[in-house]
Amino acid sequence: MKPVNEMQLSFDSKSNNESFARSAVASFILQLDPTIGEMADIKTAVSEAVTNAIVHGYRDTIGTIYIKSQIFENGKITIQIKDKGVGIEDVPKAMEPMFTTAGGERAGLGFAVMQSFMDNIRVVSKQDKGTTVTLTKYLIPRVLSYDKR
Amino acid sequence: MKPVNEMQLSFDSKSNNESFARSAVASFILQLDPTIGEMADIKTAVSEAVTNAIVHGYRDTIGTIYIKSQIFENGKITIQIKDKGVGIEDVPKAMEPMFTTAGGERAGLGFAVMQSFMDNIRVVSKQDKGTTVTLTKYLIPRVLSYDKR
Amino acid sequence: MNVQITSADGALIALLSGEIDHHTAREIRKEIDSQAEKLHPPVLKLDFSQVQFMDSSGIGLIMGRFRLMQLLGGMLLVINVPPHLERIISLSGVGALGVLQYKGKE
Amino acid sequence: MNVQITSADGALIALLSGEIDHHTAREIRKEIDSQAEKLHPPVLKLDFSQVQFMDSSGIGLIMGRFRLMQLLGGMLLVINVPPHLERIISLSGVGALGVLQYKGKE
Ligand SMILES: Nc1ncnc2c1ncn2[C@@H]1O[C@H](COP(=O)(O)OP(=O)(O)O)[C@@H](O)[C@H]1O
Ligand SMILES: Nc1ncnc2c1ncn2[C@@H]1O[C@H](COP(=O)(O)OP(=O)(O)O)[C@@H](O)[C@H]1O
Repeated sequence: MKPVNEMQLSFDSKSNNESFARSAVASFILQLDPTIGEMADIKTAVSEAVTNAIVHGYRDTIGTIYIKSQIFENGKITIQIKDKGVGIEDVPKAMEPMFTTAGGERAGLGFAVMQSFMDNIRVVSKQDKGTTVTLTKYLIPRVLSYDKR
Repeated sequence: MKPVNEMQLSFDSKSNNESFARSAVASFILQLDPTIGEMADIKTAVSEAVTNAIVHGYRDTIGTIYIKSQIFENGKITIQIKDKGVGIEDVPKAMEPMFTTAGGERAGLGFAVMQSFMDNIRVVSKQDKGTTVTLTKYLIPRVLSYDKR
Repeated sequence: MNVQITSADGALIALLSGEIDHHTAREIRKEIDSQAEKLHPPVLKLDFSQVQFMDSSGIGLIMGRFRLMQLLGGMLLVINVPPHLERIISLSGVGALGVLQYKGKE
Repeated sequence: MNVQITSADGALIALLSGEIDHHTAREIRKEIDSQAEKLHPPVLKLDFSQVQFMDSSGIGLIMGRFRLMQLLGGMLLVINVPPHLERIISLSGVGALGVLQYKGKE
Protein backbone atom coordinates (compact mmCIF):
# COMPACT_ATOMS: atom_id res chain seq x y z
CA MET A 1 0.00 0.00 0.00
CA LYS A 2 1.31 3.43 -0.93
CA PRO A 3 1.36 6.09 1.79
CA VAL A 4 -0.82 9.15 1.20
CA ASN A 5 1.72 11.36 2.91
CA GLU A 6 5.30 11.03 4.04
CA MET A 7 7.98 13.04 5.82
CA GLN A 8 11.60 12.53 6.73
CA LEU A 9 13.57 14.23 9.42
CA SER A 10 17.17 14.10 10.61
CA PHE A 11 18.93 15.85 13.46
CA ASP A 12 21.88 15.73 15.83
CA SER A 13 21.70 13.25 18.73
CA LYS A 14 21.58 16.03 21.31
CA SER A 15 19.19 15.68 24.20
CA ASN A 16 17.58 19.07 23.59
CA ASN A 17 16.30 17.66 20.29
CA GLU A 18 14.09 15.12 22.09
CA SER A 19 11.20 17.55 22.42
CA PHE A 20 11.73 18.80 18.87
CA ALA A 21 11.53 15.26 17.48
CA ARG A 22 8.28 14.31 19.20
CA SER A 23 6.69 17.69 18.41
CA ALA A 24 7.62 17.41 14.74
CA VAL A 25 6.07 13.94 14.48
CA ALA A 26 3.00 15.20 16.35
CA SER A 27 2.63 18.11 13.91
CA PHE A 28 2.75 15.66 11.02
CA ILE A 29 0.13 13.35 12.56
CA LEU A 30 -2.18 16.27 13.33
CA GLN A 31 -3.58 16.20 9.79
CA LEU A 32 -5.33 12.91 10.71
CA ASP A 33 -7.21 14.67 13.51
CA PRO A 34 -6.08 12.21 16.21
CA THR A 35 -7.60 12.14 19.68
CA ILE A 36 -5.60 13.72 22.50
CA GLY A 37 -4.91 10.24 23.84
CA GLU A 38 -3.62 8.92 20.51
CA MET A 39 -1.40 11.97 20.17
CA ALA A 40 0.03 11.50 23.68
CA ASP A 41 0.70 7.80 22.97
CA ILE A 42 2.59 8.62 19.77
CA LYS A 43 4.62 11.44 21.36
CA THR A 44 5.60 9.22 24.28
CA ALA A 45 6.66 6.30 22.08
CA VAL A 46 8.68 8.57 19.77
CA SER A 47 10.32 10.19 22.78
CA GLU A 48 11.42 6.75 24.03
CA ALA A 49 12.90 5.68 20.71
CA VAL A 50 14.71 8.98 20.16
CA THR A 51 16.08 8.97 23.70
CA ASN A 52 17.38 5.44 23.19
CA ALA A 53 19.20 6.50 20.02
CA ILE A 54 20.80 9.39 21.93
CA VAL A 55 21.58 7.60 25.20
CA HIS A 56 22.41 4.09 24.00
CA GLY A 57 22.93 4.24 20.24
CA TYR A 58 25.38 7.13 20.17
CA ARG A 59 26.33 7.11 23.88
CA ASP A 60 28.98 9.79 24.42
CA THR A 61 29.28 10.69 20.76
CA ILE A 62 27.07 12.92 18.61
CA GLY A 63 25.58 11.22 15.55
CA THR A 64 22.58 11.75 13.31
CA ILE A 65 19.11 10.41 14.07
CA TYR A 66 16.75 9.74 11.17
CA ILE A 67 12.98 9.68 11.41
CA LYS A 68 10.60 8.68 8.63
CA SER A 69 6.86 8.81 9.07
CA GLN A 70 4.17 7.62 6.69
CA ILE A 71 0.40 8.02 6.74
CA PHE A 72 -1.82 5.50 4.96
CA GLU A 73 -5.36 5.78 3.61
CA ASN A 74 -6.91 3.67 6.38
CA GLY A 75 -5.58 5.70 9.32
CA LYS A 76 -2.45 3.60 9.71
CA ILE A 77 0.66 5.48 10.75
CA THR A 78 4.24 4.23 10.75
CA ILE A 79 7.18 6.00 12.35
CA GLN A 80 10.72 4.77 11.82
CA ILE A 81 13.49 5.96 14.17
CA LYS A 82 16.98 5.07 13.02
CA ASP A 83 20.50 5.52 14.38
CA LYS A 84 23.89 4.43 13.09
CA GLY A 85 25.20 3.80 16.58
CA VAL A 86 26.49 0.79 18.52
CA GLY A 87 23.49 -1.48 17.87
CA ILE A 88 21.85 -3.97 20.23
CA GLU A 89 23.49 -7.29 21.00
CA ASP A 90 20.38 -9.20 22.05
CA VAL A 91 17.14 -7.56 20.91
CA PRO A 92 14.63 -9.86 22.70
CA LYS A 93 16.53 -9.37 25.97
CA ALA A 94 16.73 -5.58 25.44
CA MET A 95 12.96 -5.49 25.00
CA GLU A 96 12.23 -7.14 28.35
CA PRO A 97 10.63 -4.71 30.80
CA MET A 98 13.10 -3.34 33.38
CA PHE A 99 16.11 -4.46 31.38
CA THR A 100 18.66 -1.70 30.95
CA THR A 101 22.37 -1.57 30.26
CA ALA A 102 22.55 2.02 31.43
CA GLY A 103 21.55 1.70 35.07
CA GLY A 104 21.24 4.81 37.19
CA GLU A 105 18.35 6.91 36.00
CA ARG A 106 17.18 4.71 33.13
CA ALA A 107 14.14 2.68 34.12
CA GLY A 108 14.49 0.01 31.46
CA LEU A 109 10.95 0.76 30.34
CA GLY A 110 11.47 2.42 26.96
CA PHE A 111 10.58 -0.61 24.87
CA ALA A 112 7.74 -1.55 27.24
CA VAL A 113 6.20 1.89 26.72
CA MET A 114 6.62 1.70 22.94
CA GLN A 115 4.98 -1.73 22.93
CA SER A 116 2.11 -0.71 25.14
CA PHE A 117 1.40 2.68 23.55
CA MET A 118 1.64 1.61 19.90
CA ASP A 119 -0.05 -1.23 18.01
CA ASN A 120 3.15 -2.73 16.70
CA ILE A 121 6.92 -2.35 17.09
CA ARG A 122 9.67 -3.83 14.99
CA VAL A 123 13.33 -3.56 15.97
CA VAL A 124 16.14 -4.28 13.54
CA SER A 125 19.64 -3.89 14.93
CA LYS A 126 23.16 -4.85 14.04
CA GLN A 127 26.14 -4.38 16.31
CA ASP A 128 28.31 -1.41 15.31
CA LYS A 129 25.87 -0.66 12.49
CA GLY A 130 22.94 0.78 14.35
CA THR A 131 19.31 0.30 15.22
CA THR A 132 16.01 0.92 13.45
CA VAL A 133 12.78 0.92 15.42
CA THR A 134 9.53 0.94 13.42
CA LEU A 135 6.40 1.91 15.30
CA THR A 136 2.91 1.38 13.89
CA LYS A 137 -0.39 2.73 15.12
CA TYR A 138 -3.91 2.49 13.72
CA LEU A 139 -5.95 5.53 14.60
CA ILE A 140 -9.47 4.62 15.65
CA PRO A 141 -11.75 4.81 12.60
CA ARG A 142 -13.79 7.96 12.25
CA VAL A 143 -14.82 10.34 9.53
CA LEU A 144 -11.37 11.49 8.52
CA SER A 145 -10.95 15.15 7.77
CA TYR A 146 -7.91 14.13 5.79
CA ASP A 147 -7.79 15.76 2.39
CA LYS A 148 -6.02 13.81 -0.30
CA ARG A 149 -5.04 16.74 -2.45
CA MET B 1 31.08 29.28 12.03
CA LYS B 2 29.84 25.81 12.90
CA PRO B 3 26.18 25.44 13.90
CA VAL B 4 25.50 24.22 17.43
CA ASN B 5 22.44 22.34 16.24
CA GLU B 6 21.00 21.31 12.91
CA MET B 7 17.98 19.54 11.49
CA GLN B 8 16.79 18.48 8.09
CA LEU B 9 13.30 17.75 6.96
CA SER B 10 11.70 16.59 3.73
CA PHE B 11 8.08 16.03 2.80
CA ASP B 12 5.59 15.84 -0.08
CA SER B 13 4.51 19.13 -1.65
CA LYS B 14 0.93 18.72 -0.43
CA SER B 15 -0.85 21.73 0.96
CA ASN B 16 -1.79 19.95 4.18
CA ASN B 17 1.94 19.81 4.97
CA GLU B 18 2.16 23.61 5.21
CA SER B 19 1.17 23.67 8.87
CA PHE B 20 3.40 20.67 9.59
CA ALA B 21 6.43 22.39 8.06
CA ARG B 22 6.09 25.63 10.02
CA SER B 23 5.30 23.79 13.27
CA ALA B 24 8.34 21.53 12.86
CA VAL B 25 10.63 24.51 12.34
CA ALA B 26 9.00 26.26 15.31
CA SER B 27 9.60 23.20 17.52
CA PHE B 28 13.26 23.24 16.53
CA ILE B 29 13.67 26.97 17.26
CA LEU B 30 11.93 26.63 20.62
CA GLN B 31 15.20 25.53 22.26
CA LEU B 32 16.45 29.10 21.83
CA ASP B 33 13.57 30.40 23.95
CA PRO B 34 12.38 32.91 21.31
CA THR B 35 9.80 35.59 22.05
CA ILE B 36 6.25 34.99 20.81
CA GLY B 37 6.81 37.68 18.20
CA GLU B 38 10.03 36.12 16.89
CA MET B 39 8.31 32.74 16.71
CA ALA B 40 5.36 34.19 14.77
CA ASP B 41 7.74 35.93 12.35
CA ILE B 42 9.62 32.70 11.64
CA LYS B 43 6.46 30.60 11.24
CA THR B 44 5.00 33.14 8.83
CA ALA B 45 8.15 33.37 6.70
CA VAL B 46 8.52 29.57 6.55
CA SER B 47 4.85 29.24 5.61
CA GLU B 48 5.38 31.64 2.68
CA ALA B 49 8.44 29.81 1.35
CA VAL B 50 6.84 26.37 1.69
CA THR B 51 3.62 27.57 0.03
CA ASN B 52 5.64 28.98 -2.87
CA ALA B 53 7.39 25.62 -3.36
CA ILE B 54 3.99 23.88 -3.42
CA VAL B 55 2.04 26.41 -5.48
CA HIS B 56 4.70 27.70 -7.89
CA GLY B 57 7.67 25.32 -7.70
CA TYR B 58 5.76 22.07 -8.19
CA ARG B 59 2.50 23.56 -9.51
CA ASP B 60 0.16 20.69 -10.37
CA THR B 61 2.69 17.98 -9.62
CA ILE B 62 3.77 16.50 -6.30
CA GLY B 63 7.48 16.78 -5.52
CA THR B 64 9.64 16.79 -2.43
CA ILE B 65 10.35 19.89 -0.37
CA TYR B 66 13.57 20.03 1.67
CA ILE B 67 14.10 22.16 4.75
CA LYS B 68 17.39 22.58 6.59
CA SER B 69 17.67 24.67 9.72
CA GLN B 70 20.77 25.59 11.67
CA ILE B 71 21.23 27.30 15.00
CA PHE B 72 24.44 29.19 15.78
CA GLU B 73 26.08 30.12 19.06
CA ASN B 74 25.16 33.82 18.84
CA GLY B 75 21.41 33.33 18.40
CA LYS B 76 21.59 33.32 14.61
CA ILE B 77 19.14 31.00 12.87
CA THR B 78 19.12 29.97 9.23
CA ILE B 79 16.32 28.13 7.49
CA GLN B 80 16.73 26.84 3.96
CA ILE B 81 13.63 25.86 1.95
CA LYS B 82 14.40 24.03 -1.29
CA ASP B 83 12.36 22.62 -4.16
CA LYS B 84 13.36 20.90 -7.39
CA GLY B 85 10.52 22.50 -9.31
CA VAL B 86 10.21 24.87 -12.26
CA GLY B 87 12.48 27.60 -10.89
CA ILE B 88 12.12 31.37 -11.18
CA GLU B 89 12.88 33.15 -14.44
CA ASP B 90 13.59 36.60 -13.01
CA VAL B 91 14.31 36.58 -9.27
CA PRO B 92 14.46 40.38 -8.67
CA LYS B 93 11.13 40.79 -10.45
CA ALA B 94 9.57 37.87 -8.50
CA MET B 95 10.61 39.54 -5.27
CA GLU B 96 8.80 42.80 -6.02
CA PRO B 97 5.80 43.31 -3.73
CA MET B 98 2.47 42.48 -5.43
CA PHE B 99 4.16 40.59 -8.26
CA THR B 100 2.60 37.20 -8.81
CA THR B 101 2.41 34.82 -11.75
CA ALA B 102 -0.46 32.94 -10.15
CA GLY B 103 -3.16 35.61 -10.01
CA GLY B 104 -6.49 34.83 -8.40
CA GLU B 105 -6.03 34.28 -4.72
CA ARG B 106 -2.26 34.84 -4.49
CA ALA B 107 -1.47 38.30 -3.18
CA GLY B 108 2.09 38.48 -4.53
CA LEU B 109 3.30 39.26 -1.03
CA GLY B 110 5.16 36.06 -0.09
CA PHE B 111 8.65 37.46 -0.67
CA ALA B 112 7.68 40.81 0.86
CA VAL B 113 6.63 39.03 4.05
CA MET B 114 9.81 36.93 4.15
CA GLN B 115 11.90 40.08 3.67
CA SER B 116 10.06 42.05 6.31
CA PHE B 117 9.78 39.29 8.94
CA MET B 118 13.33 37.95 8.70
CA ASP B 119 16.71 39.72 8.86
CA ASN B 120 17.96 38.37 5.57
CA ILE B 121 16.74 36.38 2.58
CA ARG B 122 18.73 34.83 -0.21
CA VAL B 123 17.09 33.27 -3.26
CA VAL B 124 18.95 30.99 -5.64
CA SER B 125 16.93 29.64 -8.53
CA LYS B 126 17.49 28.00 -11.86
CA GLN B 127 14.81 27.34 -14.42
CA ASP B 128 13.69 23.70 -14.51
CA LYS B 129 16.13 22.96 -11.66
CA GLY B 130 14.37 24.51 -8.70
CA THR B 131 14.58 27.17 -6.07
CA THR B 132 16.36 27.53 -2.74
CA VAL B 133 15.33 30.25 -0.33
CA THR B 134 17.60 30.86 2.68
CA LEU B 135 16.12 32.85 5.53
CA THR B 136 18.22 34.25 8.37
CA LYS B 137 17.11 35.72 11.65
CA TYR B 138 19.08 36.96 14.66
CA LEU B 139 17.16 36.45 17.86
CA ILE B 140 17.40 39.45 20.16
CA PRO B 141 20.27 38.87 22.58
CA ARG B 142 19.31 37.62 26.03
CA VAL B 143 20.53 35.13 28.56
CA LEU B 144 20.17 32.01 26.45
CA SER B 145 18.81 28.93 28.18
CA TYR B 146 20.42 26.97 25.37
CA ASP B 147 22.36 23.98 26.59
CA LYS B 148 25.30 22.96 24.44
CA ARG B 149 25.39 19.30 25.48
CA MET C 1 -13.56 23.85 9.71
CA ASN C 2 -11.92 27.28 9.89
CA VAL C 3 -15.01 29.39 9.15
CA GLN C 4 -18.49 29.79 10.61
CA ILE C 5 -20.99 31.84 8.63
CA THR C 6 -23.98 33.67 10.08
CA SER C 7 -26.33 36.45 9.02
CA ALA C 8 -27.28 39.51 11.05
CA ASP C 9 -29.12 42.67 9.95
CA GLY C 10 -28.71 41.69 6.31
CA ALA C 11 -24.94 41.38 6.64
CA LEU C 12 -23.16 38.09 6.05
CA ILE C 13 -20.59 37.50 8.79
CA ALA C 14 -17.76 35.00 8.37
CA LEU C 15 -16.04 34.18 11.65
CA LEU C 16 -12.59 32.88 10.72
CA SER C 17 -10.58 30.81 13.19
CA GLY C 18 -7.36 28.85 13.68
CA GLU C 19 -4.54 29.08 11.17
CA ILE C 20 -5.07 30.67 7.75
CA ASP C 21 -2.65 29.45 5.13
CA HIS C 22 -2.91 28.43 1.48
CA HIS C 23 -4.39 25.06 2.52
CA THR C 24 -7.10 26.30 4.87
CA ALA C 25 -7.83 29.46 2.84
CA ARG C 26 -9.18 27.28 0.06
CA GLU C 27 -12.00 25.78 2.15
CA ILE C 28 -12.74 29.11 3.80
CA ARG C 29 -13.03 30.80 0.41
CA LYS C 30 -15.35 28.14 -1.02
CA GLU C 31 -17.62 28.33 2.00
CA ILE C 32 -17.86 32.11 1.98
CA ASP C 33 -18.25 32.47 -1.78
CA SER C 34 -21.06 29.93 -2.06
CA GLN C 35 -23.04 31.78 0.64
CA ALA C 36 -22.28 35.23 -0.77
CA GLU C 37 -23.25 34.21 -4.32
CA LYS C 38 -26.50 32.72 -3.05
CA LEU C 39 -27.53 35.60 -0.78
CA HIS C 40 -26.03 38.68 -2.46
CA PRO C 41 -25.62 40.44 0.89
CA PRO C 42 -25.09 44.23 0.90
CA VAL C 43 -22.24 43.70 3.40
CA LEU C 44 -19.81 40.84 3.98
CA LYS C 45 -17.86 41.02 7.23
CA LEU C 46 -14.72 38.94 7.76
CA ASP C 47 -14.18 38.59 11.50
CA PHE C 48 -10.50 37.83 12.30
CA SER C 49 -10.86 37.77 16.11
CA GLN C 50 -10.29 34.00 16.37
CA VAL C 51 -7.39 33.75 13.90
CA GLN C 52 -4.23 32.53 15.59
CA PHE C 53 -1.90 32.50 12.61
CA MET C 54 -2.05 33.90 9.11
CA ASP C 55 0.35 34.21 6.20
CA SER C 56 -0.14 36.16 2.96
CA SER C 57 -2.85 33.67 1.93
CA GLY C 58 -5.03 35.56 4.41
CA ILE C 59 -4.33 38.75 2.48
CA GLY C 60 -5.26 37.00 -0.76
CA LEU C 61 -8.47 35.91 0.94
CA ILE C 62 -9.32 39.52 1.79
CA MET C 63 -8.47 40.84 -1.68
CA GLY C 64 -10.44 38.05 -3.37
CA ARG C 65 -13.55 38.72 -1.23
CA PHE C 66 -13.15 42.46 -1.93
CA ARG C 67 -13.32 41.77 -5.67
CA LEU C 68 -16.25 39.38 -5.25
CA MET C 69 -18.26 41.93 -3.27
CA GLN C 70 -17.54 44.57 -5.90
CA LEU C 71 -18.92 42.22 -8.54
CA LEU C 72 -21.98 41.52 -6.41
CA GLY C 73 -22.53 45.24 -5.78
CA GLY C 74 -21.94 44.92 -2.02
CA MET C 75 -19.17 45.91 0.31
CA LEU C 76 -16.51 44.12 2.33
CA LEU C 77 -15.51 44.87 5.92
CA VAL C 78 -12.61 43.31 7.82
CA ILE C 79 -13.35 43.39 11.54
CA ASN C 80 -11.66 42.53 14.83
CA VAL C 81 -8.08 42.15 13.58
CA PRO C 82 -6.10 40.99 16.64
CA PRO C 83 -2.81 42.74 17.50
CA HIS C 84 -0.61 39.84 16.36
CA LEU C 85 -1.97 40.14 12.79
CA GLU C 86 -1.58 43.89 12.50
CA ARG C 87 1.94 43.67 11.12
CA ILE C 88 1.04 41.52 8.11
CA ILE C 89 -2.15 43.50 7.50
CA SER C 90 -0.30 46.81 7.44
CA LEU C 91 2.53 45.42 5.30
CA SER C 92 -0.08 44.25 2.77
CA GLY C 93 -1.61 47.64 2.20
CA VAL C 94 -5.18 46.25 2.20
CA GLY C 95 -6.01 49.24 4.37
CA ALA C 96 -5.98 51.27 1.15
CA LEU C 97 -9.08 49.37 0.03
CA GLY C 98 -10.97 51.01 2.90
CA VAL C 99 -12.13 47.67 4.28
CA LEU C 100 -10.56 47.79 7.75
CA GLN C 101 -12.96 48.56 10.52
CA TYR C 102 -11.82 49.17 14.07
CA LYS C 103 -13.82 49.07 17.28
CA GLY C 104 -15.55 52.35 18.10
CA LYS C 105 -15.64 53.29 14.42
CA GLU C 106 -18.86 51.38 13.64
CA MET D 1 13.14 25.50 34.72
CA ASN D 2 10.90 22.45 35.14
CA VAL D 3 11.01 22.24 38.94
CA GLN D 4 10.25 24.53 41.86
CA ILE D 5 11.30 23.40 45.32
CA THR D 6 9.69 24.50 48.57
CA SER D 7 9.59 23.29 52.17
CA ALA D 8 6.47 22.82 54.29
CA ASP D 9 6.08 21.07 57.68
CA GLY D 10 9.55 19.58 57.31
CA ALA D 11 8.73 18.00 53.96
CA LEU D 12 10.61 18.96 50.82
CA ILE D 13 8.15 19.50 47.96
CA ALA D 14 9.26 19.48 44.33
CA LEU D 15 6.64 20.89 41.98
CA LEU D 16 7.43 19.48 38.55
CA SER D 17 6.09 21.14 35.42
CA GLY D 18 6.08 21.05 31.64
CA GLU D 19 7.54 18.11 29.73
CA ILE D 20 9.65 15.50 31.51
CA ASP D 21 12.02 13.67 29.22
CA HIS D 22 15.63 12.53 29.42
CA HIS D 23 16.80 16.10 28.71
CA THR D 24 14.70 17.94 31.30
CA ALA D 25 14.89 15.11 33.88
CA ARG D 26 18.60 15.77 34.26
CA GLU D 27 18.18 19.35 35.50
CA ILE D 28 15.20 18.38 37.66
CA ARG D 29 17.21 15.59 39.28
CA LYS D 30 20.20 17.82 40.02
CA GLU D 31 18.01 20.48 41.57
CA ILE D 32 16.10 18.06 43.80
CA ASP D 33 19.13 16.02 44.86
CA SER D 34 21.21 19.01 45.90
CA GLN D 35 18.37 20.23 48.15
CA ALA D 36 17.62 16.78 49.57
CA GLU D 37 21.27 16.07 50.32
CA LYS D 38 21.60 19.43 52.06
CA LEU D 39 18.41 19.25 54.12
CA HIS D 40 17.94 15.51 54.75
CA PRO D 41 14.14 15.91 54.85
CA PRO D 42 12.07 13.10 56.41
CA VAL D 43 9.72 13.32 53.42
CA LEU D 44 10.28 14.28 49.79
CA LYS D 45 7.10 14.90 47.77
CA LEU D 46 7.16 14.95 43.97
CA ASP D 47 4.12 16.90 42.79
CA PHE D 48 3.16 15.92 39.21
CA SER D 49 0.08 18.19 38.94
CA GLN D 50 1.71 20.54 36.42
CA VAL D 51 3.36 17.91 34.22
CA GLN D 52 1.99 18.00 30.68
CA PHE D 53 4.06 15.22 29.15
CA MET D 54 6.28 12.49 30.52
CA ASP D 55 8.09 9.50 29.08
CA SER D 56 9.87 6.73 30.99
CA SER D 57 12.52 9.23 32.08
CA GLY D 58 9.89 10.42 34.57
CA ILE D 59 9.70 6.89 35.95
CA GLY D 60 13.48 6.81 36.26
CA LEU D 61 13.25 10.11 38.11
CA ILE D 62 10.81 8.59 40.63
CA MET D 63 12.87 5.41 41.11
CA GLY D 64 16.09 7.37 41.53
CA ARG D 65 14.55 9.68 44.18
CA PHE D 66 13.11 6.60 45.93
CA ARG D 67 16.62 5.15 46.23
CA LEU D 68 18.07 8.49 47.35
CA MET D 69 15.47 8.89 50.12
CA GLN D 70 16.14 5.33 51.29
CA LEU D 71 19.83 6.20 51.57
CA LEU D 72 19.00 9.41 53.45
CA GLY D 73 16.63 7.57 55.76
CA GLY D 74 13.56 9.45 54.59
CA MET D 75 10.58 8.60 52.45
CA LEU D 76 9.32 9.51 49.00
CA LEU D 77 5.75 10.40 48.05
CA VAL D 78 4.44 10.96 44.52
CA ILE D 79 1.44 13.28 44.65
CA ASN D 80 -1.19 14.75 42.31
CA VAL D 81 -0.62 12.48 39.30
CA PRO D 82 -2.92 13.88 36.59
CA PRO D 83 -5.17 11.45 34.65
CA HIS D 84 -3.13 11.65 31.45
CA LEU D 85 -0.05 10.25 33.24
CA GLU D 86 -1.83 7.37 34.95
CA ARG D 87 -1.22 4.97 32.09
CA ILE D 88 2.58 5.27 32.12
CA ILE D 89 2.65 5.27 35.94
CA SER D 90 0.64 2.05 36.16
CA LEU D 91 2.61 0.38 33.37
CA SER D 92 5.81 1.16 35.27
CA GLY D 93 4.81 -0.62 38.45
CA VAL D 94 6.21 2.16 40.68
CA GLY D 95 2.99 1.74 42.65
CA ALA D 96 4.62 -1.36 44.19
CA LEU D 97 7.12 0.93 45.92
CA GLY D 98 4.23 2.33 47.95
CA VAL D 99 5.03 5.90 46.94
CA LEU D 100 1.80 6.86 45.20
CA GLN D 101 -0.48 9.06 47.23
CA TYR D 102 -3.96 9.96 46.07
CA LYS D 103 -6.24 12.74 47.23
CA GLY D 104 -8.28 11.86 50.32
CA LYS D 105 -5.67 9.35 51.39
CA GLU D 106 -3.42 11.91 53.13
N1 LIG E 1 19.02 2.63 19.80
C1 LIG E 1 19.68 1.77 20.63
N2 LIG E 1 20.99 1.52 20.43
C2 LIG E 1 21.65 0.67 21.25
N3 LIG E 1 21.08 0.02 22.31
C3 LIG E 1 19.77 0.24 22.55
C4 LIG E 1 19.02 1.12 21.74
N4 LIG E 1 17.74 1.14 22.22
C5 LIG E 1 17.73 0.32 23.28
N5 LIG E 1 18.94 -0.24 23.49
C6 LIG E 1 19.29 -1.21 24.55
O1 LIG E 1 18.09 -1.76 25.07
C7 LIG E 1 18.03 -1.53 26.49
C8 LIG E 1 16.61 -1.39 26.94
O2 LIG E 1 16.03 -0.22 26.37
P1 LIG E 1 14.76 0.46 27.04
O3 LIG E 1 13.71 -0.60 27.25
O4 LIG E 1 14.37 1.61 26.20
O5 LIG E 1 15.24 0.93 28.47
P2 LIG E 1 16.27 2.09 28.89
O6 LIG E 1 16.40 3.08 27.79
O7 LIG E 1 15.64 2.70 30.10
O8 LIG E 1 17.57 1.41 29.19
C9 LIG E 1 18.91 -0.34 26.73
O9 LIG E 1 19.38 -0.26 28.04
C10 LIG E 1 20.03 -0.57 25.71
O10 LIG E 1 20.96 -1.51 26.17
N1 LIG F 1 9.60 28.19 -5.24
C1 LIG F 1 9.24 28.86 -6.36
N2 LIG F 1 9.28 28.25 -7.56
C2 LIG F 1 8.91 28.92 -8.68
N3 LIG F 1 8.46 30.19 -8.71
C3 LIG F 1 8.40 30.84 -7.52
C4 LIG F 1 8.76 30.22 -6.31
N4 LIG F 1 8.59 31.13 -5.31
C5 LIG F 1 8.14 32.25 -5.89
N5 LIG F 1 8.01 32.10 -7.23
C6 LIG F 1 7.57 33.13 -8.21
O1 LIG F 1 7.63 34.40 -7.58
C7 LIG F 1 6.36 35.06 -7.61
C8 LIG F 1 6.18 35.92 -6.37
O2 LIG F 1 6.14 35.14 -5.20
P1 LIG F 1 5.49 35.71 -3.89
O3 LIG F 1 6.05 37.07 -3.59
O4 LIG F 1 5.65 34.69 -2.82
O5 LIG F 1 3.93 35.90 -4.22
P2 LIG F 1 2.79 34.82 -4.53
O6 LIG F 1 3.18 33.50 -3.95
O7 LIG F 1 1.59 35.39 -3.86
O8 LIG F 1 2.65 34.76 -6.03
C9 LIG F 1 5.37 33.92 -7.73
O9 LIG F 1 4.14 34.32 -8.26
C10 LIG F 1 6.13 32.95 -8.64
O10 LIG F 1 6.04 33.34 -9.99
